[in-house]
Amino acid sequence: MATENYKLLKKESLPALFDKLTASGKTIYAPVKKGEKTEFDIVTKYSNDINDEYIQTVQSLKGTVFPKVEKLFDYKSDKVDTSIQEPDFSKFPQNVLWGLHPCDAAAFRPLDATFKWDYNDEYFLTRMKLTTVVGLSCSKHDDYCFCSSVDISPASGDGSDILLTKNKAGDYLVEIITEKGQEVYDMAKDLFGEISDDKESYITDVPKKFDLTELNKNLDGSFEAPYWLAQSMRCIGCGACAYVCPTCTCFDLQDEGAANKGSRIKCWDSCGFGHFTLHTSGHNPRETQSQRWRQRILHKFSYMPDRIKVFGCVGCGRCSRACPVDMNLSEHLIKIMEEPKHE
Amino acid sequence: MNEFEPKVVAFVCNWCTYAGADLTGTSRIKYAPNVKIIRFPCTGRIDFMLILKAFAKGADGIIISGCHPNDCHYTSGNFHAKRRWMVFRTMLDFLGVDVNRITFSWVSAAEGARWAEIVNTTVDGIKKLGPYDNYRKMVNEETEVNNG
Amino acid sequence: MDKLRQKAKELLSNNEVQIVVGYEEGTAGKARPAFISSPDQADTLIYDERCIHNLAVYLTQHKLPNNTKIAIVASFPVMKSIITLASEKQLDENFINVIGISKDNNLIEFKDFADIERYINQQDLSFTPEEQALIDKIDAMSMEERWEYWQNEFSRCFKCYACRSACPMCYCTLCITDFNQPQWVSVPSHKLGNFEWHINRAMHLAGRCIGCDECSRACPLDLPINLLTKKLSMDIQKQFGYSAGQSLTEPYALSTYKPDDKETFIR
Amino acid sequence: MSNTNIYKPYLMKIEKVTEEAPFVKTFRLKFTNEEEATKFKFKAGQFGEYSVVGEGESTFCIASSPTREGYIECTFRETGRVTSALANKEEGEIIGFRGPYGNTFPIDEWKGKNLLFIAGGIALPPMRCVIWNCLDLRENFKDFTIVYGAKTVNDLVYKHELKEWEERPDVKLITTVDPGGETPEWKGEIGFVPTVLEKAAPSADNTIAIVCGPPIMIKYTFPILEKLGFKDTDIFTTLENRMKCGFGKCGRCNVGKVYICKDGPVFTYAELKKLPAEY
Repeated sequence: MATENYKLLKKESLPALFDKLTASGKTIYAPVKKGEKTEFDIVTKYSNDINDEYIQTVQSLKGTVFPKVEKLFDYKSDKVDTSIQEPDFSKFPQNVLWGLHPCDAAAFRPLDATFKWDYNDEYFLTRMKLTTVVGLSCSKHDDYCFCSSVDISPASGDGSDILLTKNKAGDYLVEIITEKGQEVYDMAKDLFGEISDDKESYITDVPKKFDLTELNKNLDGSFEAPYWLAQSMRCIGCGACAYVCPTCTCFDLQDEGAANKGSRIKCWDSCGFGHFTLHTSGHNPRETQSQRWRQRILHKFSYMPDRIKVFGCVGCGRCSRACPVDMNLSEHLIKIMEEPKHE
Repeated sequence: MNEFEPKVVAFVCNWCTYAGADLTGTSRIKYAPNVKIIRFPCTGRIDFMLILKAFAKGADGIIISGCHPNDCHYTSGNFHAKRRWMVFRTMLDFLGVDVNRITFSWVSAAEGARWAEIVNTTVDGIKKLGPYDNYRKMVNEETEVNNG
Repeated sequence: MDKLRQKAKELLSNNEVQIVVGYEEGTAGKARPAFISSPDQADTLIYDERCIHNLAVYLTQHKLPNNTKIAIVASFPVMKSIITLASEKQLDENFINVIGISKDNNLIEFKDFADIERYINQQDLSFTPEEQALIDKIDAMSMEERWEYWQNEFSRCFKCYACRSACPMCYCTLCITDFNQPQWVSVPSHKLGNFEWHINRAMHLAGRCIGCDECSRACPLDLPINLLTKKLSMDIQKQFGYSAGQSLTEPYALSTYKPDDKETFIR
Repeated sequence: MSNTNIYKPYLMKIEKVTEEAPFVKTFRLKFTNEEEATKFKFKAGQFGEYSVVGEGESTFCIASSPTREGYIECTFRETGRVTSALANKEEGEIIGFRGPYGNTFPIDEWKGKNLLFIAGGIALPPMRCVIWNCLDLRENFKDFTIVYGAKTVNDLVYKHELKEWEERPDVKLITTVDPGGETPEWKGEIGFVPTVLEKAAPSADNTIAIVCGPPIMIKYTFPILEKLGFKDTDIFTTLENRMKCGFGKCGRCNVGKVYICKDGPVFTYAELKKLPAEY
């Protein structure tokens, strides 16, 4: 716990900063109070509804780089000719994601790794390139949070371009992490000051529930383990966990429109749905919910680290909060750790 | 400015209304050309999704018509349909869909003039209501979201 | 609670049933569905006001092994669900032991499904003033306002289908949304796709919905979609005098008709 | 832009449609864009995503040999939404194609060996690519045996090519139909593929076996090959799973850690044995 030097962004300066961002053509997403909950929404101005003390939103900001419905291209077609019109990538929005927690900022790594795995998904990468992430360290957490267990700290700047930490006075200690962050700073230099403070003293302590490396080892050879069935008994097979997850990338490709005119669309899908892997022949490789639950866990904690060198979980706890039947991910992972290792 | 010419889709049963519409033609009664007729075996076959699909594909108004009660070729198809429309109309109204854009009617094979009258009044009604912009806006929404 | 555990233990040790579907303590102070298969686990069963899930959903999920006798902890909505499912020939009475729980948390013994039917019909089955108020609020809006209201709500939906999965009446093995020849419901979760989906859900549950509100409770985005089916339930009760979950034998409202059904809009 | 957008299909003109069997058609496809045509390269075993705009995409192998340049061919059975739409397309119309994706058969490593092809039903098309590829390089290989079976005589695909192979002195072709599927004129074998294979008992010595067929056929064929003395590293097959993207992102086709679209579709039996039972 040491005192260090930070840039200072005073609470009073926020309206001016938001105005500058908006004026420079940025779309700002910020956590906004909605009744008892806080959700990310587009804002053009700073307002008191913007909540910097929320624990977690229901939905992540995954949709800003991997929209729930994304048009890939338009087509026109007649008997002898077909043409394809791609979107204008240069017109994709320049987003500033304001005040998301370090877990969410870290979630862009697995997304990036998946969409870059040997084949570059230009849609995702362009959106990512145009996105500036302003993270906010966590002052609070709840029982569902387990970022520290997946090696992410509630004060981590990994994935953020700028990291904010709220101090006792309600002002922000600012760390400029990347060039993109520097650009925002340069744009509004006069709004920032200097301060010496102890950042760690404002950060909540998220208890570590399990060891990630150990878990990963434990999952090796767990394919036939009996716990998949036991754990998935109450799972009702909806896609809530996947859709609120900031790192889930499964998608579907759909054509919409008529034979002569329409578009091809990429939209979210979930490995939890029964028909996700169904063949036309009627054969289904992942026929039961336990197989699909296993796929979900193994994909995030075994396949992804193995294949693209990044874990598919950031410990935000959204899946567990959203689950209608309390399929608590960290609880299940702890149970897996307690099981004898399967060979 | 050209007058707005609504697109109206008519879902009709084979035995009564379609035959009735035929009679309108053979009787040389003129009626609004805005209507596109789709023939079904029975009103009982008309799934509510077909109405939504018609709106989604650009219809401004819809006519659903079949045999008068007790005249159904299959005895009870129109009675079942009637219940379904009673419930579906409640649903649409609750969701804020303009139910005035949907005309339900019974037109028998002998009522050629009545068919013309139903089509004409429906088309006139839709002309007053204007194009169904609300539905159009909903259908076209995804393009706005993604490139905005 | 002790009586419930005792009952579960009894059923399991006598091998009258092989699995008891009930509730257990979940995480972060929530209760959750539990599957108890041995008498010594029965002490983890709980029942209190947090036990809100409609457990009847597990009766049609084909997860429980075949030819297994199941006991199910049944709150009032679960009983109504069981009656509806039974009237639709989805349940085999011989394999289901219903441990009823009354509104004041006492165990109720049921001999058979007909016994449940009798019990249900002794209770107050009218819609609560709160339910009526929610519907009235929307009914009071203008058409444009209603359209805006639902468009806003539907635009938030991301089609996780938690509403479908949590509903005991949604037991089709191939849901209309999974059907692509023809593609009845637009797959992506844009406004049109969501609109089509929610209308389909409501229409397919019209007259079958027993009003447990599990759909909107399961919804991670808190969409008030229970109001759609509730509105239809009220309408069907008013127009046809039929309510779901109250009769084992009466055909469901949209599978039948009366020649004198009164409507006001057919020309 | 066209080179960077992985979701954008090539536009292909249907040059020729061949009716192979009931509900089975072969399309010969040509690039509409010359530049794309010259750049396009693929190898035996790879697959692609074929699409009809307005309906969607469907995954199948490229059925023509990379040695036959200037076009690709695909053979498909009309089963779902996209294949039905494809089947309605006529010569001269345009369809979409993305690819090639996946790994390939290591044909270069098979030099100097005997080749044994075993296929069932609609699984001949993915193998046809390899067969023609190897036949076009015939001098590189020794004995060349093809065992092919289908439910009925009518269901045999590539009938004209079967005839061609039958007549070639340097190819041994065994065709069979399931019992009850024969016609009075049928001169081939009658019986299931594994049974016919066992009876034919091809030598495992210096031989590579390439197997492709419905799961049930594969299941019974592998043990027979092993009994005949084939090493599991010398038995090749090609797997399929439901896919949307074809490049390891959509999350459907993985079998454990292995992605059929990127690590497959071609696997040896030795590799298959290591995969969890999820395909």
